[in-house]
Amino acid sequence: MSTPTLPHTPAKIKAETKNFNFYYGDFHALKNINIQLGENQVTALIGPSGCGKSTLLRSFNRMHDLYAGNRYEGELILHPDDTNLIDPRVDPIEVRMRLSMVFQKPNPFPKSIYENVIYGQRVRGVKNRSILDDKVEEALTNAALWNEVKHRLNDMAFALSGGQQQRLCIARALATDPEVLLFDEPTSALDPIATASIEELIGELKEKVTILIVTHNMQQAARVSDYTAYMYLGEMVEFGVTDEIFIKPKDKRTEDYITGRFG
Amino acid sequence: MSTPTLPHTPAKIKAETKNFNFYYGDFHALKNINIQLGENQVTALIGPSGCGKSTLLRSFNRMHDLYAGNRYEGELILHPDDTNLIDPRVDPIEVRMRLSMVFQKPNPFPKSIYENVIYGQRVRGVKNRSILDDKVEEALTNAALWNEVKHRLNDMAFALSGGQQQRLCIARALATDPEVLLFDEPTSALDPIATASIEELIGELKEKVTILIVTHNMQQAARVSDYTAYMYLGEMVEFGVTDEIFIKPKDKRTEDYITGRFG
Amino acid sequence: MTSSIASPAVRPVSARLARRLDRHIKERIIEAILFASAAISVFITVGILYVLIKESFVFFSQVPIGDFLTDTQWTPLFDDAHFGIMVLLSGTAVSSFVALLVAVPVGTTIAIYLSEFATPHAREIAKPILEVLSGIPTVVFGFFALLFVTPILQAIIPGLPGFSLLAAGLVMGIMIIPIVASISEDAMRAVPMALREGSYAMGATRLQTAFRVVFPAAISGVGAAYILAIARAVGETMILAIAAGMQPQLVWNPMEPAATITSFIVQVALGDLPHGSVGYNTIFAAGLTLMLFTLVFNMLGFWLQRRYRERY
Amino acid sequence: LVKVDGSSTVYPITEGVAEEFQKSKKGAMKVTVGISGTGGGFKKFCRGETDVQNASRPITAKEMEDCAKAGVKYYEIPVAFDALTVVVNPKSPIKQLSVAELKTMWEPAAQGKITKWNQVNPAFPDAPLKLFGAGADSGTFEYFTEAATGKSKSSRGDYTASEDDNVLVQGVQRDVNAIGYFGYAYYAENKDKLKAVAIVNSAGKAVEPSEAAVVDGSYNPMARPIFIYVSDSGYKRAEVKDFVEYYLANGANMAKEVKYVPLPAKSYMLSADHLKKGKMGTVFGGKNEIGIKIEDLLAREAKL
Amino acid sequence: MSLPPEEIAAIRANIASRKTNDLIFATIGICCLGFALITIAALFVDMAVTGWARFRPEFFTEFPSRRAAQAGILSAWVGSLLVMTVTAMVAIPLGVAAGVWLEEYAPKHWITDVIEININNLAGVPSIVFGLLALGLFVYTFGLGQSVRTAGLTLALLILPVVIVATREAIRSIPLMVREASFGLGATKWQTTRDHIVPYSMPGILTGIILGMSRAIGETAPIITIGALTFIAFLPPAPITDVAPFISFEWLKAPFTVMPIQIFNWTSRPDPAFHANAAAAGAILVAMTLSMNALAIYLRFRLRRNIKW
Ligand SMILES: Nc1ncnc2c1ncn2[C@@H]1O[C@H](COP(=O)(O)OP(=O)(O)OP(=O)(O)O)[C@@H](O)[C@H]1O
Ligand SMILES: Nc1ncnc2c1ncn2[C@@H]1O[C@H](COP(=O)(O)OP(=O)(O)OP(=O)(O)O)[C@@H](O)[C@H]1O
Ligand SMILES: [Mg+2]
Ligand SMILES: [Mg+2]
Repeated sequence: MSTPTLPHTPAKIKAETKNFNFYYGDFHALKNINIQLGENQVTALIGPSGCGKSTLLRSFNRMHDLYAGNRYEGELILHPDDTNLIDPRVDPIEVRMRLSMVFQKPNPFPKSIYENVIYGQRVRGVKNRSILDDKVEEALTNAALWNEVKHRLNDMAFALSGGQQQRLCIARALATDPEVLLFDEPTSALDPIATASIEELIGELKEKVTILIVTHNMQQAARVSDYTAYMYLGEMVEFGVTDEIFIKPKDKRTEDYITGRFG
Repeated sequence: MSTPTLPHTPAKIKAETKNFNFYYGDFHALKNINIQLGENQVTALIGPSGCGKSTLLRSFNRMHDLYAGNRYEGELILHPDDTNLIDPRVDPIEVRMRLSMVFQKPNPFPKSIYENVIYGQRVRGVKNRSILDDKVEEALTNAALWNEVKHRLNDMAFALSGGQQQRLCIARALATDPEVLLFDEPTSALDPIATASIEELIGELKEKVTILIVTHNMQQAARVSDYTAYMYLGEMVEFGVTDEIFIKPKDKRTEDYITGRFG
Repeated sequence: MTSSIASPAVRPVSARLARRLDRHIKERIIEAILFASAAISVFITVGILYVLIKESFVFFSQVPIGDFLTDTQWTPLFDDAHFGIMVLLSGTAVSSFVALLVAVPVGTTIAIYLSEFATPHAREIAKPILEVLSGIPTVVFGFFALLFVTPILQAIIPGLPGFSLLAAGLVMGIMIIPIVASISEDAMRAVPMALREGSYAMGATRLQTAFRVVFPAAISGVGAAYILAIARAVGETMILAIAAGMQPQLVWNPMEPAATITSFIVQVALGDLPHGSVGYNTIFAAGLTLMLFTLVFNMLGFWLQRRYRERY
Repeated sequence: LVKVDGSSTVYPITEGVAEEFQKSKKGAMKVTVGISGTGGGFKKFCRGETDVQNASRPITAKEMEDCAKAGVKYYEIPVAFDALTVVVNPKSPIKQLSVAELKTMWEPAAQGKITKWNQVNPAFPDAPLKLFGAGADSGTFEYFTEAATGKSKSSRGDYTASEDDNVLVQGVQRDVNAIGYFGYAYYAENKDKLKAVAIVNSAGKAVEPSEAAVVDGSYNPMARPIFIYVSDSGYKRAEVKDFVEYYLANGANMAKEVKYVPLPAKSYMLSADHLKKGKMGTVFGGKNEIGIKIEDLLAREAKL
Repeated sequence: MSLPPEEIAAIRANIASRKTNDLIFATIGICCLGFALITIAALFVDMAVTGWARFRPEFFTEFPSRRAAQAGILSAWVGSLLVMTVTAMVAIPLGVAAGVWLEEYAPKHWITDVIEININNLAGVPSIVFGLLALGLFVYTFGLGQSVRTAGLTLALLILPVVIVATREAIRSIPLMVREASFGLGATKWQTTRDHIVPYSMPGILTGIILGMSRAIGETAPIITIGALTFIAFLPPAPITDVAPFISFEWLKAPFTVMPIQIFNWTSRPDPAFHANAAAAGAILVAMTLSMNALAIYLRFRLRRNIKW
């Protein structure tokens, strides 16, 4: 809960969906979603298990394209280009280069720390060692990991602790200079201390990028986000400033969920 | 919260542990547990993930015997036999016939509904068709499933919905005429409506059997149980009448957990 | 299986809960039968080793092991007998090498294609068909090599003799493509989706994801596939017996005909050597050599496969 | 059940006889015919495992000893003549070879050394020499080595050896520089693919293999009689007796059919007579003889 | 923080070039796959064309003969059938029992490790070595002779690892939950195995058995090693007789021939007419293995669909 007085909807929008629908084959997983991600703000997605949080998040970088039978409908617009990201003419690879994702379980590649961070540059064909070195330092610094690993950049990433691995994955995402960072329950596999450090990091990162985060933990949503969306059974039940959602939710279902009456 | 005035400990004890310890190999998972299950009452086990709830529940029907390296210590007494269930002279098979278990995810056998319900009788060697037929009707009726499936007893159990499958598993457990029913998060895989029907069913079942239920959902514990035990890191932190535990927990850790301050 | 420890205060056990002896005994008998079935596999191995070692022992009491390992001629059944196993090993090595030269690149490419590029539907269809390829009787492959592939090769390579390690090795390679493809594909598919998603999320293409992330992550499984393929090539018999020429000479040139360990054994078996002659013992000595080689490869493959199983 | 095993050279005749025999008995009597090579077959025969032995050479002293040890007594019945044929690729310039040249090519000392045609005879082309021959367990191999190099089983080892003569046909057919040897029948079936080499006989004349040359004895030393051996204990069984009698009655036709040279009718009668009179044993005394003629053979058979 | 157009253009060019590589690789992949598939087709078509004239009903009902046109595969296919019967009767119970023991009963113990490593090893032992085992042990030590039972046993040992591995994989796919549910109702270990583990893993086990059998039916080398290259123009004694006890096991001791041996025999004849026979028999043998494989694939699809965990 950063600034005390936020407008009801974000002032400057970085990305938004308009009547967005998503289908896993025949299963209608997202129904008419409308959400706005404020630039340099943190937006949290909450809701009971299976409500479609991950599905929505993954739509933003076209992760669903990897699997057959998935279908998008409606608009998912990135600003300032004003491009509909799910337009078939848009290359998903380009989308993923601009909207980076951090997953629930840390998933470093079985490579060295250095190679992990630099992967996004490597696939772009960057070979210049000094550029890469700079990128690694920058990304690891921004991910608050530089000091811990700077002397062991050639160690395998698996040698790091869970929390460090997750920060490594964040560094990996940052090293591609994304405009939006997507987090899918980034701390659910971590212990409380690692969780705290990631939450703190998110607070710092929003200075540079726009963040969308899925979380199961309402306390976490309350702590890190500016705006919160509550989803239920594939619908967006309520979207608004985090403080308001948590203090005086408008919808009965949101209230039930937040007060723990169900779920 | 059924009866308004329950004694601090159950009046008539069906089963209890005395200084019960359990080890997964070297890992000391349960530490000096003392708990009493009141006859025809529902006892709930709550606590954060990994605290040992399932481990304790599964000790009651010697499920741990199935895996090598597990070790019980102390006493786990079933009344009125007054027998220590973990005594090596006790046959775990007899134990499991008297203390039946319902699992977290519905796990019917890939057989017909009829064969599922009757399996406990089959392993006892019961072959008489009319006895079996009666048992099926009785168990399914008690599990509130008879009306829904009576015309399709020969259908595969997988054809049922999740909630029906879970009730089928309850019927299957009931068909062995158990004295104690052990539930391990029986509704966590179900939707709210199915959950409500199972909770209602538990309320009815306790007329006939003693029930021990593990749940993650504190509201559920509050709704269905007479006594509640709060566990933390393998210890039993607090045990008492459900109302008291939820309204004025004695232990700080219990209070933190119940008020959602952690977990 | 029982792991409980009695409580200090010994409580009587009620009759309804006491251990039932009849049940216990019945279970034990069944367990013993099942165990015996599993243990039979060990007896098979012991039997194989016993037979091979026993006959080889007789063989080595007549042929110095030094000659066996260093002689460069293999004429065990002739008047002037030589027993240089190197001759047969060279044939085996060259033909296996040719086979792997075909099977490894083609098989790996197919594996990567099926695991990372093909639609699930195409994979479901292609994989079983491929597996059928490895199920075709090798005697059929042998004649395919001799009557179909060799003439084609001779048209391409003018000096190629009618029997050659090349033709046999090529067909053998085709035969083991499915082994390489199928096991490598399994290994690559065992790589968790999370790693792939991580790569795609960085903007990688399929090929980049396949080569930079999936293949390295699956490397030990892929290695196991290669090693199983080697073991299979080394042990293959009929194709070589039919198409490679059975000419025991020390060669390193695949364009020559040559005998391998396996083809020597069938050749002799075809003539049905009398029990108890040196010739008879020879095939067991050759068999023992073969067995030792495959044992080493199998162990290596097994170890690799286990390693990748443990990883995820 | 009549169990026959042994030489692949004799196999085609015996197989044909067995087939007709079983047909004539309407399946009441059964015959199996294996191909173990003459040497392999004799081992079994002398252990009493088989009733009839196909042999493309006479029984050896060692084998006689084995049989004696196991108490196996036997009748020796010549059934046909075979002409060992040396063949080359039809495109090859080679027309005739002397025994000495064959020896140069095939003797053990040649192994790894004689690798070109012109090493055998400077008149021959400067081309690699590709050898194809019988597997070491066959009577063909034993006979050929003895005929060519003077010592049974004495041969170089670096040639393509096969018990399966068809493999040899294939080999020679596909390679201009190849030379191989096998029974006449295989050549006869593949006349269009192979060229038979004339062999310079003891009289110094180059003779091509043919039925006539075999019968008149001019195709030497590469013509040889082939036999079946019948065990005495087997012969006491009705089905073996029937089979052998059938063999004697139809062997000549069958030999012709499968492109062997049948013996004169007199010879089959003589054998039948031996069987009737219980004349057992061999007329060769454990030695293989090279270049034996039909008349000589008959003369000896009569003496038994 | 939008990108300038020229930078976007650069990114697009970069993506395009990388995608070209994707396309090239996919093409190579399809070619490799096509190469393998075309080989099967070539092999099959080549044989079918060569042997075309021989596909007549009599081909199945005639014994082998020295006259190619009259020769048939009666004794060969009957022999294959009988040998396969022995193989199945030995390999299936042994293999399934061993697989069940390893998955359900085996304690964590060095003996278990030995057995497990050993089975993995056996799976890789060349078939010719099994032939040597059979020759040294069954034929000479046990005196079983060159009979149907020797061949059946040899092939059974050969495919035993296949059956065991298939059984284990099938059992492994059964969730722990099913076992716990069964034990939870008071079933004993054997009851759980008999009522659940074996029935639910049947599709996988069947698939493994069929694949193993399809391998065994084409095996040549071990059968040659035990010495079965023989002219056989009769059938083994029938298993059912008209005198009590009406069942006879004499056929187990009978000499035999099998399809691959018959093929091998025919191809080694001088007369090319026999090559047509060999091709025809080869095509039939391949068709047999193909249909067994197809059956296995069908079962895998079909039966597994019924049970979804
Ligand atoms: N690959 C898929 N195919 C079909 N349905 C899917 C697939 N993935 C998810 N679903 C379904 O879509 C719905 C939304 O799933 P999603 O993973 O987005 O939920 P979630 O809100 O992220 O839940 P959780 O909190 O458990 O992660 C669920 O009902 C789920 O069962
Ligand atoms: N088979 C096992 N071997 C070793 N340790 C185990 C095993 N099963 C559980 N544990 C450990 O024992 C502890 C208690 O586990 P248990 O499953 O009883 O927790 P729980 O309270 O039921 O948690 P949850 O709410 O997540 O189900 C945990 O630390 C767990 O890691
Ligand atoms: Mg999710
Ligand atoms: Mg639990």
